Formats: sequence, C-alpha cells, structure tokens
Amino acid sequence: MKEFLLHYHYWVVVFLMMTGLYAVVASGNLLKKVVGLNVFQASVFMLYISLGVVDGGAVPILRPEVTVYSNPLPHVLILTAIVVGVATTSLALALVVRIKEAYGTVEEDDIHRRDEAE
Amino acid sequence: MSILEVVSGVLMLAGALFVLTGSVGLLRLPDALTQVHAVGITDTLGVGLIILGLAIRAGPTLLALKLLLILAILVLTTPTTSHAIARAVSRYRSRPWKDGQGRAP
Amino acid sequence: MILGIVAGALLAGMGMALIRALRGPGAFERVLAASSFNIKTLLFITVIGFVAGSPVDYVDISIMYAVISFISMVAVLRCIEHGGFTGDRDKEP
Amino acid sequence: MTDLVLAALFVMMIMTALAAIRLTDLFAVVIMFSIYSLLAASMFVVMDAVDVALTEAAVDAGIATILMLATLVLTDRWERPSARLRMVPLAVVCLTGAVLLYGTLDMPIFGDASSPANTHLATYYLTESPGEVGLPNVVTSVLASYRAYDTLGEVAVIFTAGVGVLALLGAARSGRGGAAPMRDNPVPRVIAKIMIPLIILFALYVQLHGDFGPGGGFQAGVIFAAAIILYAIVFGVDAAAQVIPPAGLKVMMTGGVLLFAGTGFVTMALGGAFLDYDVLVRDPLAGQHLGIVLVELGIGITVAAVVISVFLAFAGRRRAR
Repeated sequence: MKEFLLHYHYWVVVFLMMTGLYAVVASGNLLKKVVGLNVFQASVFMLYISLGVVDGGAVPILRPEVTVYSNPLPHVLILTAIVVGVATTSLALALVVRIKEAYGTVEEDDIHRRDEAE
Repeated sequence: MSILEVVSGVLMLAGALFVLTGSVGLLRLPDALTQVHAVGITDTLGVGLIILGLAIRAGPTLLALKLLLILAILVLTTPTTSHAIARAVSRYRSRPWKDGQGRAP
Repeated sequence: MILGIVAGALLAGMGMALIRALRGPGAFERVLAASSFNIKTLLFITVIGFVAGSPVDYVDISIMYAVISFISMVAVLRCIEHGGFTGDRDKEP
Repeated sequence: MTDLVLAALFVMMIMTALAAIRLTDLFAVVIMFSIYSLLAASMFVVMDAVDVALTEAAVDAGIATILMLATLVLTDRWERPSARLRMVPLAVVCLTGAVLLYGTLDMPIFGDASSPANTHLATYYLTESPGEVGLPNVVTSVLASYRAYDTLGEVAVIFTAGVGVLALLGAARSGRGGAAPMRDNPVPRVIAKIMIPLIILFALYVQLHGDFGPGGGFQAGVIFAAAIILYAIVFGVDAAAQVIPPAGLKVMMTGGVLLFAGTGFVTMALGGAFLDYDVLVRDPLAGQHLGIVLVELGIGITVAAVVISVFLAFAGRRRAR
C-alpha cells in the first residue's frame, strides 16, 4: 500500500495527460484541440522532470559546498522539447487561421460537412 | 536573533497578511471593478513588503539587488495592469455592479 | 519558519485567485484573477528559492515571471480591445 | 514540506486542466492554459529544474498564450457545443489512462537516487563535466556541448516551423495595416517605454549568464522576442516592422542556424569532430567555453527571429469575414 502511495505523482500526470487527450479527441473546435495538445505536452514534461528528481538533491548548477544534485539530463531534453513544442504549436495555429479563412469556421463538423457537400 | 532578522520577519508576515486579504477580496467581491479595489492595492503593497523582507534577509549582496529589481519591475507593472483592466471594464461593460444585486457566483 | 508561513499564505492566495479565475463569470474577472495569480506565483517561487537554500538561481526566474506576466496581460487587454471580447454570452442579444 | 507544496500544485493543475476542457469560452480557455503553464513552471521549480522552469514560463505562459490569443482574434471566441456522442472518446481516454496507470506500477518511486534514469549518464555528467567542459551549469554543458548535435537538430526544427508559418501566413509587410497601436491608453505606452530596454537588457543577461546560472540561448531568444512583441502590441505592428524589418528577420533566422552549424564545421576544419570545441583554442576548456558561447548565440538569434516573425505574421493578418 505504501508503495502504491509513493506513485501518486504518476497518477496525477496520467490524469492530466488524459485530460489533454480528451480535449484533442472529443472537442470539435480546432483551437481547443491545440490547447489540449499543449496540456498533454506539459504533463509529459512533468513526467520526465519528476524522473530526474533526487531526494535532497540541489539544482544542477555546480557549487563547491553541495554534493547531491538532481539529474540534469531530463532538464536538457525537456528544455529543447518546450521550445520545439511552441514552434509546432505556432504552425498548428497558423493552419487554424488558414482553415478559418478557407472554410469560414474552425469547427470540425462544419468543415467535414462542407467537404462532403463539394 | 538580530534586529535585522526581526525586521525582515515582521515585513514578510505583514506582506503575507496583505496578500491574503487581497485574495479574500478577489474571491468574495462581486465583479471586476470591485475586485480591482481589493487586488490592485494589496498585491503591490504585499509584494513590496515581502520582497523588502527577503532583501533584508539576503544582506548586502547581488541577490538583494536582484530582489530590488523585481520590486522595481512589479511596482511599475502591477498598477499598470490593474489600471488597464479597470479602464477596460469601465469602457466596455455597460452595467457595473450595484448594491443589492447579490453576491459573486 | 517565517518563510514557511509566507509560502503557505502565498499558496493560499494562489488558490483563491485560481478559484476566481475558474468561476469567472466574465472575461474581465478572469483576466484580473490571472494577473493576481501571476504575481503570487512569482513571489512563491522567490520564497521557495530561499527555503531551498540557493535563492540566486531562483531569482532570475522571478524576474522572468514579472516580465512575462506584464507582457501577456498587455496582450490579453489588447486582444479584448481588438477582438471585441467585451461582452459575455449571457449579456449578448 | 516539498510533498505538501507538490500536492497543492497538483490539485491546482487538475482544477485548471479540467476547467480548460470544460469551458466553451475559448478566451477563458486560453487564460486557463496560461495559468496551467505557470503552475507547471512552479512545479519544475519545486523539482529543482530551474532552467526548464525559466523556459516553460517564457515559452508556454508567454509566447504560446500570445499566439493563441492572436489566433482567437482571427477566428471565433465561442466554441459550439458539438452534438457528437462523447462516450467513445471518453472510453478511449479511460482505456489509455488505465494502460498507462498499469505501466506506472513498475516505475521508480519519486526522488529515488538509484533509479536507472539517475545512475548511468547523469553521474557521468555531474562528475566529469567540470573537468571536460568547465562550466558550473551542467544543463548548459550537456545542452551545448555533450548533446550539441541534438540541439542543432532542435534549432533546425524551430527554423523549419518558422519557415512553415511564414509560408502559411505570409511574411508581415509594413504598410498593410495590421493591428493598430494602442492609441487611447497612455499608461501602458509609458510603462512599455520604460520596460522594453529593461527586458532587452535582461535577455542579454540570460544569454550571457547561461553558463553560470539558469538561462541560455533558448530562453534569451524568447525574452528578446517578447520585448519586440510588447513593442508591437503597444505601438502597432507597422512600427515594430520598422524597428526590425522582415528581411532582417529572415537573415537572422538563417544566420543563427548557420552560426551553430558553422561552429561545427570550423571544429572539423581544425581537426576535431563535428561540434567538438576542444580544438577551437589551444586550451580545451577555453575552447569549450568559446564554442558554447557561439552556439548559444546562434540558438538565441534563431529563436528570437522565428518567434518575432511568427508573431508579426499572425498580427499582420486581418480577420476573415
């Protein structure tokens, strides 16, 4: 049981991931799908960073009086992933804007309806 | 316990009290115009007191200088944001809250 | 000890601002709550830095938060003005 | 103490995420997303990842939120509640979540120093990087030296995404009448005039101090871009396009990537491996430092130029009727 409770942060991360996934799958609005993707993404980042935490560890900036540091490797991976994430998000948002201009709507159902009508 | 520690502690506790008061006001007051009264003032004051307390605690170092830089930025920006929000509300919302309209949801 | 109390008060303030942002009801209430939330988060980070014992590393993040919070709030207000996000649904005809 | 703080932040994050998917007012959804990113950044701070927190706060709470708001201005504010059956997505999500939860049972516990992730490479970086790279900030050492090849790929991705957005929305051209300046609100104008030089100075500090404290090219580029975005918001897109002309932005976008890759080719010409900075100067540690400064500069320039041009592309567009 104790072992179980020590995993609670994974449950929270999985819950947040699934919240984002639900917004992506169930929402019909394209902008909301993008927000959902970002929520999903941020929770994945949290999963990685939580793997690098070391009990009693310090920020991985070397200092003579400190001996235990947290793991810097996940930090590097996630740091670049965040910036790449916003780059892809901006691309998705640009697509949303173009879809709005071409179809007059950003609701998925309406877009499908217009496609079928043509 | 030195005098400086006491002063910094008192400043920080007073700041925390102001921040809490403002938050309660934000939560309980009915609409944005009234909430600005609670938050706009107490946030700036509470932030100032807490950062001053921390700066005294840090002593005469680069850290204290950086804390004072944060304070300077916040003293410039927080009232600006509050003012801009209040101005936007007063311009775009035709019916401000009046006494007797009931409480916030 | 004092740092712990201050951090707790700031966390409570963050929570209250968050609840206001969740409840709304209108756009302006949310914007105001978000701006207040940003400031409390920034202070919370600074205090956490002191608790963790290496405040120098954390203070840069606080400066960043202050700057970013100002810019995003100006952007939000500009968006309200430019996009006409002034009314709320229940008040629209 | 840490556990309590983490639990409180987790509760707030769950509330925010649920609100973000429940609300139909997309403007409120974007504000919720901004709060969610700030909470995530606070979480990273509590988990000792200061560099990541700096990036998350600048990028997601700042730039991503501003871009979403710009998109919102160009599209619709209200989401139409769809008539579709929601049970199938819910079932899919629950099933995926159950599988993931089953997977977490074998995961190491929080803060375990002997977990596989924290034993092999991490200890090498922490013990050997002072002798091999010589910088206090291990994150910068790994980012710009040990894993520089990977980082070059990331910068190329950012560059490509910027080119993609420009191809989709068209580069902002001055005189086309994008978003007008904030003429009728003098207070933000005056404060912005004071703040913009401060922000640019802070960006330079983050850029150059990244070797010793949290920071580096990615964060500095985003902060610099944020200063220009503030200028564009307050004084109008046309004025910002005069400060930094779009043609110059294109040169900066490519120049940063070329500076990064060029550093690699110079090290090859000097007889080292690609992006092996030891050969740049006689002293390997000084060479590492020089290489890292150059590479970080390239990252900063590209990121700043991409973010500014993406924002100008969004803001220079008019709402479709």
